[in-house]
Amino acid sequence: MSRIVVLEDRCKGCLLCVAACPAGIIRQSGRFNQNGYKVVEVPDEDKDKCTGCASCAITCPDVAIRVYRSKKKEAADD
Amino acid sequence: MSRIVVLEDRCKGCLLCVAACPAGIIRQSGRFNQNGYKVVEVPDEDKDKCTGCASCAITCPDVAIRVYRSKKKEAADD
Amino acid sequence: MSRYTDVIIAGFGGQGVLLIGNLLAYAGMSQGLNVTYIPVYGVEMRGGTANCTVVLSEDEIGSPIIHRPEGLIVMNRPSLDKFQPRLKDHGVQIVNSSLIDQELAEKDRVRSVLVPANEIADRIGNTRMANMVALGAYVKATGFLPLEAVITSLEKVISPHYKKLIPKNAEAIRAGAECVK
Amino acid sequence: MSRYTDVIIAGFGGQGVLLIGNLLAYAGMSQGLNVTYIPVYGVEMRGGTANCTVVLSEDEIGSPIIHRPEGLIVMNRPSLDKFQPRLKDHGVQIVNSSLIDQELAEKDRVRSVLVPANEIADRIGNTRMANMVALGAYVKATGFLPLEAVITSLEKVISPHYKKLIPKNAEAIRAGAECVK
Amino acid sequence: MTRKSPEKIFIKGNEAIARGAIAAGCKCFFGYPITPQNDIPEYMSQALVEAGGEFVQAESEVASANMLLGAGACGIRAMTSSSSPGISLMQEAISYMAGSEIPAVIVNMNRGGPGLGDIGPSQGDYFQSTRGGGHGDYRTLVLAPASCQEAYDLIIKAFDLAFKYRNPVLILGDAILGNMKEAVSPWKPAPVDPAEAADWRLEGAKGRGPRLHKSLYLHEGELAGQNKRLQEKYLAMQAETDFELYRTEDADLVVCAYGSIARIAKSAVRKLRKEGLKVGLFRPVNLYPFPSGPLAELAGQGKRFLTIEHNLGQMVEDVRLSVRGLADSEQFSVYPGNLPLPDDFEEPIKKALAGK
Amino acid sequence: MTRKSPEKIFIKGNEAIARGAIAAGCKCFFGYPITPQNDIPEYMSQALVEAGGEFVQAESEVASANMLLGAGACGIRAMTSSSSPGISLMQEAISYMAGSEIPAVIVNMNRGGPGLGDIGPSQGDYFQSTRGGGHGDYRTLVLAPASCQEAYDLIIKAFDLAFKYRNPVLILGDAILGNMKEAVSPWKPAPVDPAEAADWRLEGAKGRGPRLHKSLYLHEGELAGQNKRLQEKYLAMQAETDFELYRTEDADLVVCAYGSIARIAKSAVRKLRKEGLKVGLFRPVNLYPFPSGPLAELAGQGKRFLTIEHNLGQMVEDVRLSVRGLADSEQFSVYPGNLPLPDDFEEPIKKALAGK
Amino acid sequence: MQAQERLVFDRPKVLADIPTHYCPGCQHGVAHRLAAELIDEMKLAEKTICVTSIGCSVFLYNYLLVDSVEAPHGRAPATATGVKRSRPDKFVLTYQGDGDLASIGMAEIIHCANRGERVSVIFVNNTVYGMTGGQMAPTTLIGQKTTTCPAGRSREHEGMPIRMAELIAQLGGTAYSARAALNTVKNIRSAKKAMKKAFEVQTKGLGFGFVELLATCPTNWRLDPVKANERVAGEMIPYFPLGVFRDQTAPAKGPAEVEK
Amino acid sequence: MQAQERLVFDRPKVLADIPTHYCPGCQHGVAHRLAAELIDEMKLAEKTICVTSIGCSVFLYNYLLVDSVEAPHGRAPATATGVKRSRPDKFVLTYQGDGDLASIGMAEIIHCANRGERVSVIFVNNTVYGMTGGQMAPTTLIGQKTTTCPAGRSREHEGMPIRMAELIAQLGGTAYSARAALNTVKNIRSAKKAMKKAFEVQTKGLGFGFVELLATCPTNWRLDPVKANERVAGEMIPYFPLGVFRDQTAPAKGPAEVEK
Ligand SMILES: Cc1ncc(C[n+]2csc(CCOP(=O)(O)OP(=O)(O)O)c2C)c(N)n1
Ligand SMILES: Cc1ncc(C[n+]2csc(CCOP(=O)(O)OP(=O)(O)O)c2C)c(N)n1
Ligand code: SF4
Ligand code: SF4
Ligand code: SF4
Ligand code: SF4
Ligand code: SF4
Ligand code: SF4
Ligand SMILES: [Mg+2]
Ligand SMILES: [Mg+2]
Repeated sequence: MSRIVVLEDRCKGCLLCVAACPAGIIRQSGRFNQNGYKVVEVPDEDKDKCTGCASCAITCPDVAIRVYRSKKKEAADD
Repeated sequence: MSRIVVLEDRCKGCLLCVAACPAGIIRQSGRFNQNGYKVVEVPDEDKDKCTGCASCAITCPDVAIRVYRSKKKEAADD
Repeated sequence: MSRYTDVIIAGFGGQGVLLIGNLLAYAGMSQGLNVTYIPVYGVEMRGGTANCTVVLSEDEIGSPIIHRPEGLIVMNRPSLDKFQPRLKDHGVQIVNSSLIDQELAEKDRVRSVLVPANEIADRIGNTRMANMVALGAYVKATGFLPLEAVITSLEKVISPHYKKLIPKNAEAIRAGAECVK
Repeated sequence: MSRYTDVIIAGFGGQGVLLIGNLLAYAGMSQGLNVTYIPVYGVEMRGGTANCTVVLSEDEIGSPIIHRPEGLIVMNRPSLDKFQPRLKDHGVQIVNSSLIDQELAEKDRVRSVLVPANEIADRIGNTRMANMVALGAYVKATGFLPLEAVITSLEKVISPHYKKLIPKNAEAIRAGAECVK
Repeated sequence: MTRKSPEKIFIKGNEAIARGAIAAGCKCFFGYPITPQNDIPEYMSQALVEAGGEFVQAESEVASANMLLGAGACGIRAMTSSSSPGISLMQEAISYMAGSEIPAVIVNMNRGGPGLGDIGPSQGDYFQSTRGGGHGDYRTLVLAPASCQEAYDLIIKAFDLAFKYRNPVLILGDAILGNMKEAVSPWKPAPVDPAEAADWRLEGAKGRGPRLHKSLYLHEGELAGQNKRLQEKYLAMQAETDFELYRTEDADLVVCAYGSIARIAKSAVRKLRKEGLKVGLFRPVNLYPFPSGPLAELAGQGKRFLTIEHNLGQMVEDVRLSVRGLADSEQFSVYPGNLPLPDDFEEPIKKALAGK
Repeated sequence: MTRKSPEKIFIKGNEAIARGAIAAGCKCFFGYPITPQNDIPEYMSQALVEAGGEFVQAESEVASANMLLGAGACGIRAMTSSSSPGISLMQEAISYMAGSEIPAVIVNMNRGGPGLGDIGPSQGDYFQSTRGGGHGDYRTLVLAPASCQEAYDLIIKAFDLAFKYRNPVLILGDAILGNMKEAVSPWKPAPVDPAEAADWRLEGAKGRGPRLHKSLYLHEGELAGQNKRLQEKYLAMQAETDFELYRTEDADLVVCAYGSIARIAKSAVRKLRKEGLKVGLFRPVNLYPFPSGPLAELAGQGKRFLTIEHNLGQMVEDVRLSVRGLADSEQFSVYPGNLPLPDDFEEPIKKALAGK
Repeated sequence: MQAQERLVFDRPKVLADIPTHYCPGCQHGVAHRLAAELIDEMKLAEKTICVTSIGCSVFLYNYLLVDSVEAPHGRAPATATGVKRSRPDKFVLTYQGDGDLASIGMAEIIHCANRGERVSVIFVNNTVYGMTGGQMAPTTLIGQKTTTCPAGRSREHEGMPIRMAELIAQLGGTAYSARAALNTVKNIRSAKKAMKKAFEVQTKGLGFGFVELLATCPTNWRLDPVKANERVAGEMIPYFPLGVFRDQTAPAKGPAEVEK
Repeated sequence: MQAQERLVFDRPKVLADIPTHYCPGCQHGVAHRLAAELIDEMKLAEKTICVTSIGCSVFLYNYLLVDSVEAPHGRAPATATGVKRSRPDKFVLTYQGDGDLASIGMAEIIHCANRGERVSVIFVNNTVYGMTGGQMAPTTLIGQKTTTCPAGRSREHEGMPIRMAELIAQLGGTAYSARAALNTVKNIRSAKKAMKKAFEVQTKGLGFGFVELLATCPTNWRLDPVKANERVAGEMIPYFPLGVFRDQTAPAKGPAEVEK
């Protein structure tokens, strides 16, 4: 299973990743970070829909997303 | 009969008119002007060969040539 | 002695601190005072905090920049941290207790007026008017200017386009003033 | 008193006045003198006249620019017109009588040496060496430097490429010197 | 000139300059963005165009200044504004304008330097402004407003002086003046005389010989002649010196400061006066020509001097030169990058008063 | 340093500068044509390239100066040369170099101004050179050779100073110096230490953290700190003042002049000495830092001063500031556009000697 | 499971692990990251000298962990020339905004390209002066309102937006010139490829490399970042076609051959 | 006979009847005369404001009897913008050399053209800095020796000569851009036609007009004037093709459609 990690202190809540995710699983959370930005998250219920495509991370101007891809998925990919 | 007048005090002896005259009738004279340039001339024997085409004058960077065209010639031209 | 006061107004970029600075300045002018207003911004204008300084004086004003002000309106925590230590002894500060832990406000050296500006503004129906609430409190607490001077100056800072919001803003100012005992 | 002289050398652009200025300077250096050489040109560098000033001195040289020189080499009429009035009383001028009407050269105030430089150069076989003829005359007339110093300096100013012309130039210098009685 | 209409408006120094320029009949603005003066072009891009003028955002400050030269040659009231690095880029063109006697108004909202520096206030460009940062001996008139009203008044004066002397005029402000709001009375000067510059402006050689504005002088003695004429003009400009005195009559020590710093110094002087110290303030409004005469007069009365500047010490040279033979001046610097505060000035004033 | 090899060559001041630069280890030349210094780039385009260096004809003087900034940031000995209008265009970049402490050598063969002026000699750029024509408080070292040999010597010194202080150094000459030929001993200084600038030059962050050269300082107090550091550096530079005295010991009047004009003044002084007049000459070799101390010393001995310049009066301010409290200086100007001649100086010297 | 996963996207090594000063959604961040990824991948970090310019991205030097020098506004190409000519063995990068490169710095970029300086230029076109608060840029689109063309840019008064990638492609020394955009994942991938080419023409000594990146400035466009991104597709790309306009390493391609 | 002849070629009225300072054979003289003829023919003398530039032609103002202002080196297009914006009713002409326009003045000419300033620019390309004594220009041909590229210009080190007429033609505000030559009678006639168009796009308010004129500098080329002229045909025209590169008054033509 693939997944993303949102580095919350880096997120500026721009929502570009939300628009970019082909799975449509990223959303704005209710949480503010220390800089006053509302950070994004993948809700638990959607976690398994992440394909590890990294579209979100590629789009993020603040390198606030780390993407982990499951080995299985990878093999399939290549 | 057409003819040119070389304004000798303006001529710088560059010889561009010599190269430009289709009739080949302009040549360097032996005369120096007050600025030390050898001026050009149309020798008497060639005077009647001038067509009044103004090629020399058009080429001259120093506006040192005046061209007169015979009326007859003009009529023929137009 | 001639009348003089100065105040620093500080908060987040979006909290409208520059607007109430302007409003206070106009109110001062309407009372025949000399006034200066100066905003401070960084190059890192991108978000962050904003603040401005207003000086009101019967005399010609020297410096428009004040390091140790007599008054303070702080709308958020970073502003409190930065400016509270610079407030003059016995100075007055309006602390937006909606966003600032009231424990942090000094009690003895200065007079701190705690105003839950966001809550009050919310109650009036527009949380963005927290700035007006705070200004109302400041004007009342200092008593330097009549509240009405501020209210009648609203038309100077609110563009004709938003004219219909003036009464609500006035209400917010009055509500702020009422907090101050 | 320590040895000093200065000279202005002037003529048409193509007459090689800068070259003999340089040559004279080298000759001076070879005699252990301090030397300055400065050319003067207009923006209207296009044709026109050229001149240079050479100062030769045992002492350190102050100004390299001389308004009233002790010596003059004038290769054409405009140069005579311009510089002759500036020549110091009792100064020496070499006048290229090939191109300048000898009547124009002052006779009493200064010493004018008339040298038909172009004719002499022509005779030697190269009219472009008129400059060398004039310089030879100047050196002889002033006696400030030995003629040989000038001749041995020729190699400094004539590029190796034209080395074979050195003897002819030397001949021209000598011929110029011989004109001076 | 009808001065001081009663209706006051509350505006930034930058806006005061823009409005004052339009009131003064400015017809063209050429400029390039730079903090802390962006309000000026931004205001002009709307209001000047509405007033029938031309606003051009130039490709650079080099271009701005050369556009100004073109408009000035046509006898049109035109201006540019910028801040320190941008003004440096204009030096060649300013030298050309001075050399070819073309009027122009140039506003410099001085920021911290050298190099990119910061965007805060500074007086680091005093030398550049008063000595001519460009090549050659030219001078520009330099006016240094200390309030928004004065910014408005002086830009109007700047246009008049520029045309009176056919010379560039500099307004030297800083980030404080540009960003501060104060009440300003936007009085309207008399409209520009349509015949202004009629005897020299370029407009096509109709019914007269061609006119030429240039700074190249190659014939013998020609450039020297032009320099002599220019020097005479600079001497004539001495008539324009303007300055403010504050409590100098009985002062032992006169603080010399200009622009925003003078205001802050005034606060300090006022405070120290309350403490009973005999201090006063001398504020040059013109930085060039510098009001040397009045300063020398104060020096003649036996006063001592302290120059306070927001730089490493520049105007102090003019103060010292003015009072030389009679007195000298101490010097106190606020480093550009630090904000000047009245409290900071008290110590040095007291020290200078005590005769160090 | 092995100085003064015996073999002398007879070259122009321009060529002396070019040769001296190569001897000093200059590796890059960036420049744009302008009279009267074209011999320098022309010589460099051949000789520097043959010596393995880089010659770039830049698109403008703005570009030249910014190329210089790039090369200097890499710790490479690099230079540009130009004349007055071109130097005006470099002011922004020079301010950046000073602010980011990047070494560079800049030659200005001063011509007549303002504007296009002429191509003859002038000293009209004294203020620009010594006060910083750019924005901010920076200073450049300024060296003013008076002979071809000194041109050669001082360009070598200029490179050393530029790297010693990490600061731009200006060579200020004029059309006389550039075009005049004299005998020059082309001595070779010791080769440049390969470790020069090793602790700060940019060369890729290998085995160390990244390095940065900048002049933007936005954090509170940061720019002030940088200005303070720079000021300390300028103070340290005072150690470099260099000057020449000629027959000042028993002089009543000291003529102050620099560069070519100093030579011409020297001729006049020498002549007047022969007439028995007690005059001497003070010639600053460094224009910044200006040798104030030695001048003040002369003033302390009761001497009087006359400053002779080929401009409308610029260095005279430094002379007056140097001797203030002790003496003053008269001033005599040759207008740029006129050629200075020793005869012209005699009258003013006599007048000043007579105490006018 | 942890053992079965691999970190496939993380911060490039040469990109400092600190927050940036950019506004939310500002794509300078994306451009920085792409540059950093390439520097890592091409192992250039230890030989890179970066020339920063004046604009919002002036602080690039705080983010990219390489040797850097700050050039005056518009002059980065000249400064880069000075760097490269004095250290031809180094990898020299400039990063410029549209005000910086296409307005005040026009002469410098054209001549740098024309001389064929072996440097790589990243040009971020956001149609506006970001740092100074949203004034008109040479790339501002017709009709676009800015603080200095409050009525919208007009062809009549301000002229047409300048297409830099095409202009640069015309110059003799240019080995590579392309335009890409940062608005979609696909375009970001193309942008990286283009940047790589622009880097390679330098490392291979072929000449000058240039990439124009269409980017957003949500703050000065007064749009939220997602809307701003939509504007790139809807308004910018139609005027500024994506594509490779010169490629000395390959036969020339027209616009539209790089995917839109 | 006298009665039967007519003066068909004489000095244009607006051209001062004084000798010029140009070297023998220098074609600045021809360019001046053509400009003067057009000013006469189009009756523009009384409304012309000429902006001269710094180069051998700086003294144009002594020859052309119109109001003039001298712009700093390279900045004539900016100065002309200032003139035209303040006096839109006037006819504004600039005259620039290749060092002036294509080197130091590159930013100004590009932006002036791009803004579509209603001014006409005569650009005299003689592949060299004439006034300062023959240094390399941006238009110096490959292999050409000058005093600052003594070994001959090389693509590697100095880059390719810049083709300005083509570059200017790309810009949005340009209404007319062409290149002509002054080496033959035929070409001089074409040059005049091109200049006329460049004047007309201004008088008609269409936009920016630009004509590049290939000209000789016998002095700095170290050729006699006739040989210099041959070089124009033999070396310059092959690299700098004659033609109209943009014409808003007519459908676009490629190079070679104006006779070589
Ligand atoms: C000589 C000079 N002029 C003007 C400025 C002010 N300035 C700073 S950044 C900038 C423009 C930035 O716009 P751009 O290059 O498009 O970069 P962005 O911020 O949009 O990324 C300007 C004009 C300056 N620093 N120096
Ligand atoms: C700022 C500045 N830099 C340099 C110069 C010196 N300069 C005068 S004319 C000229 C170049 C002339 O060449 P070009 O424009 O090709 O005209 P040409 O003489 O060939 O007709 C230069 C570099 C100057 N006057 N001003
Ligand atoms: S990796 Fe792909 S699927 Fe997963 S959250 Fe990011 S964009 Fe969505
Ligand atoms: S793109 Fe990055 S910064 Fe923007 S919301 Fe997503 S994680 Fe946050
Ligand atoms: S008019 Fe024609 S034919 Fe007559 S001389 Fe001139 S070129 Fe020759
Ligand atoms: S072209 Fe003119 S200047 Fe040249 S030789 Fe003929 S007449 Fe004389
Ligand atoms: S102003 Fe624009 S370019 Fe600058 S950081 Fe913000 S969004 Fe980015
Ligand atoms: S140098 Fe060249 S361009 Fe200048 S006048 Fe002579 S031939 Fe003409
Ligand atoms: Mg931008
Ligand atoms: Mg040319």
